[in-house]
Amino acid sequence: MSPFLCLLVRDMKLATRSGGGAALALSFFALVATLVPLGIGADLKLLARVAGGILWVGAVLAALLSLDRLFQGDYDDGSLELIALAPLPLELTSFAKIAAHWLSTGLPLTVLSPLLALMFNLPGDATLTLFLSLLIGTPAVSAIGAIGASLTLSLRRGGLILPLIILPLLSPAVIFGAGAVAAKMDGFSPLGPLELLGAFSLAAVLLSPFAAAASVRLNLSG
Amino acid sequence: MSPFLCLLVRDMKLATRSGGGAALALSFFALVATLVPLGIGADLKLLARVAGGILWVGAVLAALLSLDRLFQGDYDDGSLELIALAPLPLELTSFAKIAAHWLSTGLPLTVLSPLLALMFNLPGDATLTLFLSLLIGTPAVSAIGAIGASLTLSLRRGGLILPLIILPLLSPAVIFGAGAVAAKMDGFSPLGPLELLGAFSLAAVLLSPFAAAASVRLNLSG
Amino acid sequence: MISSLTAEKLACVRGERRLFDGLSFRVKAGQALAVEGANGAGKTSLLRLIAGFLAPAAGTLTLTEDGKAITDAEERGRFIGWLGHQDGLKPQFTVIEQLRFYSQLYAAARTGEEDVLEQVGLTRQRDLPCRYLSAGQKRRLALARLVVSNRPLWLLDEPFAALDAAGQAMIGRLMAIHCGSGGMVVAATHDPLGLGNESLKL
Amino acid sequence: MISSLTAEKLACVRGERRLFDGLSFRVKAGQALAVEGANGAGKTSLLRLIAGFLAPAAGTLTLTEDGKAITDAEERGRFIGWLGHQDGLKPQFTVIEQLRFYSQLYAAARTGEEDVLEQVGLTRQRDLPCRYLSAGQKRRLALARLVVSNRPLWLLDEPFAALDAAGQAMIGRLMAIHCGSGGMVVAATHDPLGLGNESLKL
Amino acid sequence: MQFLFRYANPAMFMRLSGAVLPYVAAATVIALTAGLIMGFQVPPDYQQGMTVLIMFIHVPAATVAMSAYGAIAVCSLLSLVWRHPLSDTAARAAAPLGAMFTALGLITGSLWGKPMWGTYWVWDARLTSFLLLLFLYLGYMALWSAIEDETKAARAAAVLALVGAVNIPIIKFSVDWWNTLHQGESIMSGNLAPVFLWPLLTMMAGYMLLFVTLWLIRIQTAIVERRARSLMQGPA
Ligand code: HEM
Ligand SMILES: Nc1ncnc2c1ncn2[C@@H]1O[C@H](COP(=O)(O)OP(=O)(O)OP(=O)(O)O)[C@@H](O)[C@H]1O
Ligand SMILES: Nc1ncnc2c1ncn2[C@@H]1O[C@H](COP(=O)(O)OP(=O)(O)OP(=O)(O)O)[C@@H](O)[C@H]1O
Ligand SMILES: [Mg+2]
Ligand SMILES: [Mg+2]
Repeated sequence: MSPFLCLLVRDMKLATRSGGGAALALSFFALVATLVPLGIGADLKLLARVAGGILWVGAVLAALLSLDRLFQGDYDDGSLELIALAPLPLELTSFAKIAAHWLSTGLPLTVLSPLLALMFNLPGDATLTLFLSLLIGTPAVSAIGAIGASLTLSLRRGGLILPLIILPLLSPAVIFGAGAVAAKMDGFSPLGPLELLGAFSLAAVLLSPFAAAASVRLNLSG
Repeated sequence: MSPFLCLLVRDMKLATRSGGGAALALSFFALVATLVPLGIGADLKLLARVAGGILWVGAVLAALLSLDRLFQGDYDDGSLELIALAPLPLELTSFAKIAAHWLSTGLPLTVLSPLLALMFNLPGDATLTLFLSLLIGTPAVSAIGAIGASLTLSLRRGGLILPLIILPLLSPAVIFGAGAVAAKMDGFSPLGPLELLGAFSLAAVLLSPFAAAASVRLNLSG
Repeated sequence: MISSLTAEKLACVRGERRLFDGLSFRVKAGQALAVEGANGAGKTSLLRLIAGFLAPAAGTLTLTEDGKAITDAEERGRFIGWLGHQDGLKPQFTVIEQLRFYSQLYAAARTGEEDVLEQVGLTRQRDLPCRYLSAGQKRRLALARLVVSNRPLWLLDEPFAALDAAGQAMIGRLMAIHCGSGGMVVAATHDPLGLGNESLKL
Repeated sequence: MISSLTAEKLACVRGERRLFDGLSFRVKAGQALAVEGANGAGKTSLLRLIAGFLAPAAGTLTLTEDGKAITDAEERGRFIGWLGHQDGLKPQFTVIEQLRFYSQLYAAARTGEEDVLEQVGLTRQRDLPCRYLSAGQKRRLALARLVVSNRPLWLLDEPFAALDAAGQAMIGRLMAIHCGSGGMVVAATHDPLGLGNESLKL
Repeated sequence: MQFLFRYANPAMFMRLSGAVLPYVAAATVIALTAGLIMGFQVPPDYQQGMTVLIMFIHVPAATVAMSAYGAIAVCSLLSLVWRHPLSDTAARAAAPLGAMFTALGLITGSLWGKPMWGTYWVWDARLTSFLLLLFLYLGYMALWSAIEDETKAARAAAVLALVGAVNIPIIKFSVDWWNTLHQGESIMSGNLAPVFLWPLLTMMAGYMLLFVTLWLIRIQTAIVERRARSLMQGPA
């Protein structure tokens, strides 16, 4: 196995093994999707109206939850130093970690979303749009999240400062993603917002490994 | 200073220092309250309808965010063993931690809520109800969250998943709290749900230190 | 005053493995006991047993206070000063804050934090946040905490780790003073304690 | 083949403090260097400088490979085997998984993981998750990882910590073998390395 | 660039800014006073009545709030590329000011919104992106204060500021695309009557000068504080 692949597989193993972030993120997503109807009441029309927005916000928050350990765990136990010395540029290391995070969190969240959409009484075609928008948009969440995670990796309470740093940066994803669902619900084509979402996501995935690598380097000089 | 007070003060210091608890939980709360309208659209009527539910869920999530480190930090760096040997029963230790968490998170969240309610276009009297329900209900969030946090210690080894444990335990708070706001909006008295919330909160605060202490003991025998 | 710690036929099981069995020993006031053994022999486990974090698979542990026998683990904990592998320091707190916290938490009568800092050679770092301490400095602060906690039975897990020669001499001195004033020490270590102590081979 | 590591007039500043200044030394292939000094003298900092985690405040570090001089820190990192204070082990992974991961990550030609486990005496723990390892066993696994990573320049921070007598003998043997086959060792330590090595006093 | 840096060391900065500061401060007072006097002589708007006066404190606050972020981004770039310590100090010093002006823009805007739109807040494109700007400021400041090692904090914050800067136009346009209610561009397009335009421009200049004055003072304070600290620690 190449160093890149080996890192990716290892991160996925860590995420999916007992106590890892993946299951936690999924159940958190489900938790949010269950709590919100409890809070706003059982009006099915109302629920369908808010479904796209709530599920998008829920997915972003759920992904965020496991993001703070993306680099922190390795930093705390000394693995990050060892990984930094491996024959793999830190940019690729960051990319492997982003990919592993998406595969173990973003993708499962996307797969779970139709089920939750059903609970929100979202029509079938809008559910498909939601699914597509999450599929396209969650990589951006992992990528931008990685920047935040690397900036806060030396902080004990990094998990707390992370949302403050990342959520404003992620707001376009929420706007485009939930916007696509809303457009579909209103009978318009969701293509416009989906394209914008795709562009945003692509740019995030391509650029953030560099920002993340820079800030990991910076933190190793502690 | 008595050991109890000294632990409480120390936990609050840790929470408020270096990018610590209160300010960040507050920003998270505000951010969630900003993202949701971005997701579900700008319809003021709709927003007022969902405000109680969204803000309650947002407050719970914001509190949850800082909760998972309630015991974990002390466990990881060996402080928990030292605290366990102090002349303070673990039940009181847990209670001090719950109190510190509420003072540094739940209370500030409650104080911020009217501002966010304003942005959701919630009417004044319903805003007051929201404020009261959070004041009464957030101690339960800290208390029940402490049980989850103490179990998170074994999450590393046992594979228990925090939100799944907490979901059934916290949903009554959300139902009663948001229910009180909804009642007020619909022109009914919010007293019924508020009383139930108060009873729930009291029970949670009185009982959860025992549960938390038990699971800390269990975890120290690792 | 604590007059002795007695272990009778202790056994410890971790996972599927029985680490030791039928272990008996006694430490009297003013004495030190070195626990020796290869890596993985169960030294740390024994200390955790004594501290009450682990329950023994068999056997009893008794602390004698003024002729009264204490067998409850939680109660025993009130007499124990703990120095584990981990130092229990918060990176955010300064050295002196950290020390004051523990002295208040343990409601220790003795409070000369500044003196103790001087004894362990950390006066200069008094106001430095713990995150900046070197490995040995952290260890020294943990030692200061142990002294300040003012407990009769010290449980030390590899006390010499990370310390330079001066630091090792210092901890030897601290242990000698502690024993001299009627305290007890049980230490898991790979190096001799140099206290004229007995030792227990696991 | 790496033939030498040369430091010229190195200076290191941490926070507002200048730890050392004008530090020059050279380690040749097959040699070991012990870095000594009191707690807080800057031993760990020097190792981090060599590994490229810290940038020197002044001075240069040069690695010579077949007469070619390597000064770039990132490039230097490709020749370094690191054994820090922390062991870099994940509690969830078993001993063998952990070792395999590092050998693949370092794309090391040498892959006899099982042999190396035997050398460090962890064959019995092969399938035990790392969380259950004792302090010394963790250290042994970190050593195994160092051997498996197959790098010419070893940087060791207090390599003897937590090891019993047999473990200390073992690491001495491993260092001797490493130097014997043309490797280099720089070790921060409070105990003598026993390799007929030179030493650097900070 | 080298030329610029020669003048951008802390000592030189202290001397230069010390010389300039009194004039900038005086200009600030003059512009703000003049702006206020001119503003109060404006006839009540046929639509808005006297609430139009809020414009003179609202619009410049919003403009300065956004410019301050631009200043931070530029300083961050300088700091990352040329590792210039003074630009770190400058960036850090600008953040609380920017956040303050953002808050001022939000508060005055929503006070204006009540008479104009009948509500303190609407989820409109411009308002929302402006609120997000406040969060960007808060995150930036939180990161600075969370990392205790100053050089580290500076570099981390610089990375964040640049990422945030990339995102600002995206935020602005994405919400534009989403929906809008707020006043469009009117100064540049010449839609504003001259009676309003002149006081507004004067106030704008006053706010800008105020920002510069406060910024200079904050940078100076930071430099002096750093010196005091290293004196206390003494030579090691
Ligand atoms: C909380 C509510 C509000 C916020 C956050 C806000 C924010 C902003 C922002 C960011 C600008 C841009 C400044 C620039 O481009 O330099 C601006 C300009 C402006 N705002 Fe507001 N605003 C709010 C409420 C209002 C209200 C209620 C009115 C009046 C109906 C208003 C009238 C204007 C005008 C006339 C401009 C100048 C536009 C131009 O010429 O470019 N704003 N505001
Ligand atoms: N960011 C910082 N600000 C101020 N001082 C620092 C900072 N980081 C480290 N130090 C100080 O630098 C010194 C060197 O630390 P280092 O870890 O290199 O020492 P060491 O020789 O390895 O000591 P030990 O034997 O205890 O491990 C210590 O005195 C430490 O307090
Ligand atoms: N849950 C578990 N399941 C299986 N084995 C375990 C478990 N927990 C601990 N062990 C084993 O118990 C043994 C004793 O560990 P302990 O930490 O007490 O050893 P130690 O004597 O302190 O060793 P060291 O000198 O390395 O610190 C080790 O061999 C360890 O692998
Ligand atoms: Mg041990
Ligand atoms: Mg060191």
